[in-house]
Amino acid sequence: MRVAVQSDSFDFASEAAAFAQDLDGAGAVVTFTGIVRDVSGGLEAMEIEHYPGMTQSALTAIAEEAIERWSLADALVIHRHGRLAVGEQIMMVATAAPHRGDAFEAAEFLMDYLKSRAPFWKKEITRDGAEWVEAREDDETALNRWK
Amino acid sequence: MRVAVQSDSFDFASEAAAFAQDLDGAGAVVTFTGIVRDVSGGLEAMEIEHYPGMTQSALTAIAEEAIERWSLADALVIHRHGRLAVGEQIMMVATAAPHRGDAFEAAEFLMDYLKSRAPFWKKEITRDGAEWVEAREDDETALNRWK
Amino acid sequence: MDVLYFAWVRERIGAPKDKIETNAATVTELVDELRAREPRYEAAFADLSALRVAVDQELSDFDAPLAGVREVAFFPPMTGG
Amino acid sequence: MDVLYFAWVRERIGAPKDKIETNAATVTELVDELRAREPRYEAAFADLSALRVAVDQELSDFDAPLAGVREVAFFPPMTGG
Repeated sequence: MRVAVQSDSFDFASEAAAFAQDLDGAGAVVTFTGIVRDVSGGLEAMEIEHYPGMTQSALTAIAEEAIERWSLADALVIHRHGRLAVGEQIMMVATAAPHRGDAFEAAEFLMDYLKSRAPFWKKEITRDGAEWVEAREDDETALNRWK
Repeated sequence: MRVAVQSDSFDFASEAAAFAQDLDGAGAVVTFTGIVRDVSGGLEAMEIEHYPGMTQSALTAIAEEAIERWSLADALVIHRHGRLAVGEQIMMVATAAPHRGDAFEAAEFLMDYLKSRAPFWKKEITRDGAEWVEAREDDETALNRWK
Repeated sequence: MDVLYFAWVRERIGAPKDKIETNAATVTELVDELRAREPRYEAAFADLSALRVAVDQELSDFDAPLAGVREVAFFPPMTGG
Repeated sequence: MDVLYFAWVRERIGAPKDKIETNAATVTELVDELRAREPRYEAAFADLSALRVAVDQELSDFDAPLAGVREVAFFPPMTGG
């Protein structure tokens, strides 16, 4: 398992390739990558604040829960903080399991938890100013699936 | 959209990196990779037969359906045939969408279709002989989700 | 008409392909003609529920008509992915 | 006790952190004390339903006890991923 919280960018391709090594019989690997996108047309950057004392342990707990619940061969979580330009990668998760259903479910579980339970806050910087991204009702509801 | 049917191996990392270029605002990228695994302990290789005249068009039709149904920014399908050793990559799919739910669903849809509707047949080569892999009831049932 | 066989259907018949002159109106009628040829065909087509068919490279049904068709393929359920 | 603020809670209060001597028994009591300090705290804690709390770096509830606690953090619902 690898959990990284960092301001530096990461290379999705090499992270994914490293993850796919030594999976010990896992036949299915799922990855998810989140990229800063300019939905409304005026986004200049995304600023991501986090809670340094809590972030690493919260992500580790989530990854460990996923590994146990879906008997994963491995899991990876990388999440950036700081200022990110449009098109930059925000975060990625990867899961490896014997069967595809487990790998997919575990990746969706990780994402649902990262969205609403990991201590990150996004702020959109536009030409007209800056605004905190509001939590989505959908993202909160998504967690019910895993109870 | 890219659909490739080939006996050559592919480099997941560079395929994923190329896919993640120019996604035109898509914020969510999901990949799935299938790897030959030795479940019972005696597997020497997997031989994958396909139907050359049909494979490319069947995969293209499946990818186009996914793109339309989930408004994907892009989709990628690579599937190998021929003799593959344990640990080798069999296939991959990638999907890109504005929201993570669509990217995940579209990738699962592609996988469910590849498992049961794309003209590939797997044969397991063991020390004791060779045996065609039987289709799984589960895989057939999985398709009901998309009707 | 080209008739193609894949996976264990190909192995039981012992050939990947036959060129066939037929007046069969449907896939089922074609199967009946093939079965009557030789025991190896009879063995391959013994259990139709274990077989799938593609007509002109599209997945199809056993009652599909064959008028104008150039290629029919028989194979077990697919196991891709 | 360290009290930490993140995102717009931090911005409204105008500081990332306070060191506080308190006898508050629960998070709610701590919030009441903070609110009474200055209008900027009142503004930050006006709507508790819009806030989340972590006690010693674990997500918690507003009725959580504070005995032995070293760090409390207030912030809006998280928006990671």
